[in-house]
Amino acid sequence: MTSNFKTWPVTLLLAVLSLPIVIMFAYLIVDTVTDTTAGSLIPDRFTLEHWRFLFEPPQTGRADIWAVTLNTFLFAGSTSLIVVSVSVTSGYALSRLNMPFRKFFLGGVLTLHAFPTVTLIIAIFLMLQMTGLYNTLIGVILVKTALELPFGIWIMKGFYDTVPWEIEMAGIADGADRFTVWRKLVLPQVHPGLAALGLFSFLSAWSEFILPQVLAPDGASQVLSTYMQNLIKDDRAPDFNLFKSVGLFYALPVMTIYLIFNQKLMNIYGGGTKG
Amino acid sequence: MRRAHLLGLGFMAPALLIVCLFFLAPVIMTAVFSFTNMSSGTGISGGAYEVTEKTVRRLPEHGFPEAKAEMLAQDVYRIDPAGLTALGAGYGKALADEVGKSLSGKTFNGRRDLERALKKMKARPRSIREIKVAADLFKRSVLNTRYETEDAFVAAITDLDLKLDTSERALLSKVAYTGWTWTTENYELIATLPSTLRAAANTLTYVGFTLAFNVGFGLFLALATFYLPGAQAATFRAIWILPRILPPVIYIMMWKWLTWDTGFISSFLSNFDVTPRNWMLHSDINAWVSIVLINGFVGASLGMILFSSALRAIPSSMLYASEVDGASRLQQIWYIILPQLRWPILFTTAYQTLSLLTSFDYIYLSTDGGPGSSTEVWALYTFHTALNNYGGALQYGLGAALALVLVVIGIAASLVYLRLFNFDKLVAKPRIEQ
Amino acid sequence: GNAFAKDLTITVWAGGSNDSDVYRLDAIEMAADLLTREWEIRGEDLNITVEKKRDFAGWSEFKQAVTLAAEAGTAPNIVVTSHLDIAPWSQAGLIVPVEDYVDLDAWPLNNIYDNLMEITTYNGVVYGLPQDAESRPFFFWKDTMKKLGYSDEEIAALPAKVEAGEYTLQNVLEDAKKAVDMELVEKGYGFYPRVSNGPDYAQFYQSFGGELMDKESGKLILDKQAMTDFYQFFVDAVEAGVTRKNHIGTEWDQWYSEVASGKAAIWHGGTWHYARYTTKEGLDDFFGNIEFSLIPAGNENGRANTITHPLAYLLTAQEDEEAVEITAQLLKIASEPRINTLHAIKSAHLGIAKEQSNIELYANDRWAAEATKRLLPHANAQPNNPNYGQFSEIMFKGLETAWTGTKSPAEAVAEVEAEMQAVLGDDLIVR
Amino acid sequence: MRIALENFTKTFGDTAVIENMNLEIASGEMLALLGPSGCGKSTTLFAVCGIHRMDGGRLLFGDKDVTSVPSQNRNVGVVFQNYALYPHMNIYENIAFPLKIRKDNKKTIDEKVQEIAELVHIPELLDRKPIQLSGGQQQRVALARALVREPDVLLLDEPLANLDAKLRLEMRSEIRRIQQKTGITAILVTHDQVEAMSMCDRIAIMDKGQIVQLSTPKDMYENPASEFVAGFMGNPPISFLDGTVDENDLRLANSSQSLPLSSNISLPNDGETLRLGIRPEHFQPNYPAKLSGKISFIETQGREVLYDVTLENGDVLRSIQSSGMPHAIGELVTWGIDPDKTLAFAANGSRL
Amino acid sequence: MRIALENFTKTFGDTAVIENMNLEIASGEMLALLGPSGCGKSTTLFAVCGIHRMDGGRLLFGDKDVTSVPSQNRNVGVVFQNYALYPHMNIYENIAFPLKIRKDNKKTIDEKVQEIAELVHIPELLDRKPIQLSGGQQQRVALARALVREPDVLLLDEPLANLDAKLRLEMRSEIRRIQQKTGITAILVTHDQVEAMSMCDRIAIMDKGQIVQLSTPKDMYENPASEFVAGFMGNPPISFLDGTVDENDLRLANSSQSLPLSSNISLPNDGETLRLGIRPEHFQPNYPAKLSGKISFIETQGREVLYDVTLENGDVLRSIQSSGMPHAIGELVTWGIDPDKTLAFAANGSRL
Ligand SMILES: Nc1ncnc2c1ncn2[C@@H]1O[C@H](COP(=O)(O)OP(=O)(O)OP(=O)(O)O)[C@@H](O)[C@H]1O
Ligand SMILES: Nc1ncnc2c1ncn2[C@@H]1O[C@H](COP(=O)(O)OP(=O)(O)OP(=O)(O)O)[C@@H](O)[C@H]1O
Ligand SMILES: [Mg+2]
Ligand SMILES: [Mg+2]
Repeated sequence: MTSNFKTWPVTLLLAVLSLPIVIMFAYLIVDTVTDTTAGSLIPDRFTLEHWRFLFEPPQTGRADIWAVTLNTFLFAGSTSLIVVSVSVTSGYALSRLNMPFRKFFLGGVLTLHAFPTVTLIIAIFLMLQMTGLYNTLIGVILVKTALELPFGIWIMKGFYDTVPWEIEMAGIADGADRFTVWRKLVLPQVHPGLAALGLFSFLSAWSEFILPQVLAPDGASQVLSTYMQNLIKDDRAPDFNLFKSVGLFYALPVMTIYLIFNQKLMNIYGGGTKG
Repeated sequence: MRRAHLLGLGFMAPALLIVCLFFLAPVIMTAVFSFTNMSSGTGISGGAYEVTEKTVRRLPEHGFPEAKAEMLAQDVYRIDPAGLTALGAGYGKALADEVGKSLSGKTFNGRRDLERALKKMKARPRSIREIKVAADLFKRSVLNTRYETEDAFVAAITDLDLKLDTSERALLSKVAYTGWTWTTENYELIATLPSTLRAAANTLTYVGFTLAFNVGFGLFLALATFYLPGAQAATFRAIWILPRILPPVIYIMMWKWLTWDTGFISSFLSNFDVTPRNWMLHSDINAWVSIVLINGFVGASLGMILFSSALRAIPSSMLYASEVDGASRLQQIWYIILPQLRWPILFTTAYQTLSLLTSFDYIYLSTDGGPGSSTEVWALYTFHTALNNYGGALQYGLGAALALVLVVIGIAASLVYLRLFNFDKLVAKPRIEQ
Repeated sequence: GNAFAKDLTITVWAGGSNDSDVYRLDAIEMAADLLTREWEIRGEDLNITVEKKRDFAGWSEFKQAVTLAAEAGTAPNIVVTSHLDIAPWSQAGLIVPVEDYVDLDAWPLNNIYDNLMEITTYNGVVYGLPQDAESRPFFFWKDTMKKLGYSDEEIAALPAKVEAGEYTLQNVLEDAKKAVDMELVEKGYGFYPRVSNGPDYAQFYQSFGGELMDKESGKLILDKQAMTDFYQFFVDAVEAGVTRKNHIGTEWDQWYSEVASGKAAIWHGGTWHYARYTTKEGLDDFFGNIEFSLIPAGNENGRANTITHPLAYLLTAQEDEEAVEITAQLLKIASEPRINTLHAIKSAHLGIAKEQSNIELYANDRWAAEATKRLLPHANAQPNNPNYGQFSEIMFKGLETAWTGTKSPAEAVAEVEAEMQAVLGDDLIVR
Repeated sequence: MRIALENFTKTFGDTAVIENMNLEIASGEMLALLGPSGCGKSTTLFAVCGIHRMDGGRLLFGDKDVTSVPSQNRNVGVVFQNYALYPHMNIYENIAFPLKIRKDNKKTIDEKVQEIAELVHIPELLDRKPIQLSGGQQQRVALARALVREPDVLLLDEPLANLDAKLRLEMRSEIRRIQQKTGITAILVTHDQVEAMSMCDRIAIMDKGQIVQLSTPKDMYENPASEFVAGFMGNPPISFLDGTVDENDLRLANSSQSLPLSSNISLPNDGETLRLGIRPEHFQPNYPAKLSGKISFIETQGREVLYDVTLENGDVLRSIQSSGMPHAIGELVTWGIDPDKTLAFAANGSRL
Repeated sequence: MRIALENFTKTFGDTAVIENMNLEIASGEMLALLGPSGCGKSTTLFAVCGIHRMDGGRLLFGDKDVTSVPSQNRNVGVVFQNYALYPHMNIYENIAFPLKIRKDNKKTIDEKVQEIAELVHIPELLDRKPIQLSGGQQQRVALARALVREPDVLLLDEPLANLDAKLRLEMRSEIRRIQQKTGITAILVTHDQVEAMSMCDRIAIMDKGQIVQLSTPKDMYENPASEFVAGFMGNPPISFLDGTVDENDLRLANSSQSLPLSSNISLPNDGETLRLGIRPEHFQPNYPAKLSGKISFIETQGREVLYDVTLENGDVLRSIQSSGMPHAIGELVTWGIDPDKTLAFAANGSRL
């Protein structure tokens, strides 16, 4: 930035405004390893007992946290994988290929992008039931994928749009067909897009709550969001320190991913597309 | 069709398949459901025909002869030859003979009496279940029996010899049907229910305030971090990205921890003699402030990212130019930056309007529409109606109609925004003509 | 090498259950064990795996899950849920009558209280077996009452006075206000009701003379006068400063600790709260500190009452008839007094069968004994009507709008009437 | 390989960008397509390499009609303005790509790549990624890639536009050298006349989708067919004087001065307007037909100096002279023109 | 307004981009900052206008120390390479912006904008948006905006880099005209030597953050202080011949030929290496000191032709001659050099 403006007033203002989040977050971490007496804000004892849930279910009848975590990884990972692999071809077709209904498809993607998704859940439930996927992780993965797809396709199209046409033209002049051009020349250019989209869908699926709750209530396909919500909603044994520990456990992958990949994540809107 | 067309369609195929399965089909189904009275009582997959006490009570109201209704209400078990033959076939001649001998011609009202009688038989089946099935062979009424098809039901009531005429028979079938039926009532309900009206008003409040906060605060964050040196900017961005990337369940839990009676604010303020209260649910104003902040922080995260990347796209020489032209920071923002962010702002506004209109996760997890229904927005109302209420009275039909209203608004709005964003420019013709 | 071998997996889902409610599920497991042994003796090999699930976020999520699973054909074999679900679920064919599979005349089912059996009966058919009983009494913090001028004897006589209609909700208001005015409790803590929707609130409707269902026609009743009075009572309580305006939505956790520590003068809750008071909240001397009674009458139209809202074991419709039959056997065994007593005492619920009073564990439990005696005889249940869920929902929303001051009681009732008319149609009688 | 475009027509949507264009390029020739922005140069090029379909007409390579042969099978090499190197491949892979696509064996590929890399002077860069190369080096790689599979035709779309002045100069000779060495038929698209003149055998000047003149650089410079061409060619540009014909003289507009006209143009009738084009090198102190004016601007360009001389009627004549002659701004000078070297144009712009 | 940079130092992070630079520009003078990419030209400019803080040294406008005065108060006008017009404002608003910011009243603004618009010849464009303007027109607007508030100093950062050849030519004289008319002190940053020479009173050549020579264009061309400067100035560029001193001659490396050296340079000892710079215009058929070689490349540039002559040792000499002389590639020629016009450099690149 230029030397013409002072920055400390901005820093100060931002710091003050960020206080709630910082406090919430700081206590999220602190409370997992301490006990705090009610009404006081100063932790008075260091303890690891809030992390016991890692070894034994906090209450009988609750699933094993590791199984749930594995589910969550499966859910988020597969969703991300499918979203990326489907978007990567569709985005290219929409951005670059002559085909019938191209305009219509693109308009469709944009429209879906703005769709009241969860409100269709009853019908979605029926679709799953017809395909026998209700109450399975696969079902939720597919639905989540479908909901993420418009966004994914839109983002990927944006990334493809920024690849210079000349590269493709050069490829064609060099004798490659469109498929080869896509695979060998264009695809490597949109890696940042793939990474960003993959991470984004992963995070989004990792956080998803309503879909698993409604579409896979069975314990076998429980994920961390529903696990945690059930824990919190269980109104007769609330234990904020426990919630926070589970919460932190649940949030750790997200934060790790952010810390490691934040540059890649920021790319998500670097595709030259308005959204 | 040229080869590139095939390639294009091939590339689109997986997406088309998924979209058809989980978007298109559900929309169509939702549209269909919205014209039914489907609920957890009627089931989704279809109904059966069953005459129950309730049916019988209802029948006269529909003009069914009271006497015949009365007869339907009789749960008659008659030991007649037909029944005995069936019993013999199913449970052996010995039992049939024994029953025929001791009970022939007798009539029981209700199965339990007959069961008791059967239990006295020497040749009775071993399991209680079989006794019950055996008893049912003598059932000479349709009360409390489910018939999966109308034909079976009609056959059964015909057997009863009630001398029903066709219209009575049709009426009986209609009243006895337990499944859903076609109706436009849902839309009438939507138009007349006070609670839908309130949900609509709440939605307006919610979208309006949250949107203003999202865009305004997002813009502020983007601008503020834009003017900061790299490390500071990265720190604040990392902080403000948290609301967006933290799973909602955790994020809301943190808010609850902050706002509950025993939470941070209350504890903190109690040092200043402020009585603890639930800052999230104390009054509808509190609830609205919480909702707007909770969703607003999330939206502002997104806004911050979008606006930041848009800011980066402004050539720095333009900012330099304005500075040497004498502009102060506010003048620079007002005259140079904001006008150039017009599109991103418009886009964010449009996009978030739609997202807010249809999202309810955060409200569901935080206030769940309360206190009262003061923060129950349309989408949440839909969810509650269709899938989530204390009594378990899930009204799929009404819920579908409510959802469809949102679908229609969503499509209309996105069409508007396709226009706004100069759709034709987005679909520039491919430059390779193969 | 047996002639007859069967492997069965029985799934049991229980809604709204906590740690102390584990016997809702474990009872089935114990029953399975017994049944397996019975079969073994008969020379038949039965292998039952019981899958238990109770970690639902709440009742709403539980019911949603059951309903959708049933539609998908993957319903659990047994659900432990409110008896109120019998009406809609039986109509939808989601559950099957338990009476089709078990002998109601035989032990242990013939020992279950008749009024409980009635509650699990719909359209004259016994659909489920009561799993537990409870009721929702009024609680008084003795210490506060004493400071208000009640003697120990007067306090002890209070339940009887309530029952006789001599101590009404108006008295409650007066005492609560006094407690607040005398600063015995904080403002808003004079009368400290349940914080979320629940059958409790139907009790107040009844206290003011409201009836939930017309016995004759089986239709639901909106008694406008009773409803208005009922709403008015809470509005008065808020205005008098004895109840907080924003009380609804208070965290349960906080609520428990407050009532168990005497922060509130008078409140109402569930009989099962006893378990929480005496364990987690550490209220060692329950009887020394708390008096309990029926919900007092509201005015001369009404009566002192309490509602019991038993959970029931329901059998879901399954492809495999034989599995249903075996499942029914499990329910039957799980209803044996000894097994049920485990649940009753552990979770502070009331028993379902007469013989339970002869079981030492139960008989020695003062709470179970007294509560059963004082409350159960007067307890009625909410009606089994497919639309009752909506009725209750609308009624509570109306209460909330009045309570929070969004509308006056009369306006709220008008809105309730409009909503009920629209939603319930001819299943409603307006008085 | 001879290239011929016959009645080539190209429309985008409703607008015809090029209509019935004819162009023939001899085998081994390097032709410049020169013209202002948007005149259709790239469009023509894209039609030749098959990226655009032709809406009318035929394209012949040699005697073979390739109008509907897909790009992939036309065997043309193309160098794009921004090089269009494949950023994820190193230079070797970039150059080898066309060979790999047609499944040459590894050894052949290796040999050819080495050979071509030497031709364009980049053998030491083969391991790098394009981003690590300077503009001129990238340019060479693009050229190498276009040439490696020995295409019948080489197409260059403003290959030098992104280079800086000095590099542009270098690459000009480099490209020409390679084209001459390989003897490949080439089309160079440019809007820089110096480039066109210095690199090509012939120049086709395009305007609005039409070829307005096709000639050798020297001829084009000396004999422009129209005012447009004359104005387009030459640096510093030609100056124009307007006037009316008065017998064999041109009477300058709003001026008392007049100039003799060359005898070898077919003069229009007396009194008709005429425009005379005078190149800066033909307005010199010692030339015969004198004109007086005031020096209004001086530009030192190293070895030469450019003077703007404003005549009394306000017209400006440019003169370029070797540096060293002392003139100052504001000085009144009387310099001369060689009437035989002037170019005369009719009112409609066509050459007389 | 005089501008003086004293001991100016600028570092980015750890790397010092400019160290202890001194530069003084006289009032009303137009100075070119010329140098290769990345040498620190823009950095210097940004320090003068206050966008970058100076890490050391002082900046004086007249006698006033403005080192720590913010941009807003320095009263400098800047024209950026990509013009930096405000795309959302029309031309009028763009030009009026600096006045609006300092809250001039509407009438004054109006008058001034009209006046400056006329000065830069764009009065008819005021209603348009920047995007509707050609490059040259945008250039003028940027100039107008920089000038409208009558700045003390005008800074131009490669103002012509984005224009095409013809337009660049035009704008050169235009900018110079306006600068001369307003008498404003100006700094022009460029890496194009023709631009620097043709527009400015003096040129400062920069290399790696240092000013290596500061002089008038003519002097710079004729008397470069170093090989770097000599190579940088001149189009077509100077050619170099390496050799060793042998009495008063230069014996060319790997060659039997030798060249007489000019008498007015201080010769190093015999046997020392020396590099001779010969500009293309000084290698001509009729010059005395003859050298033979083969024409290896010919470039027609309109009125002139450029020849590359490869000597027997492989060195290449460039010669530029008026067109019309018939030479062909491969021809063996013996052309001459004027020893007094050659430039001699020591091994370290400094002028002898
Ligand atoms: N895909 C297209 N759709 C519509 N019009 C086009 C398309 N491509 C080019 N044009 C138009 O055709 C005309 C010729 O374009 P072309 O790219 O051939 O110009 P050019 O001579 O190469 O110009 P430049 O020197 O700017 O590259 C222009 O007016 C351009 O706007
Ligand atoms: N903000 C910055 N951070 C770090 N280094 C910088 C920064 N700005 C410029 N530099 C470095 O300073 C040196 C001088 O840069 P400057 O922009 O002044 O060069 P220039 O002479 O204007 O070059 P060009 O002709 O390419 O514009 C370069 O090496 C550049 O990499
Ligand atoms: Mg072009
Ligand atoms: Mg620069």
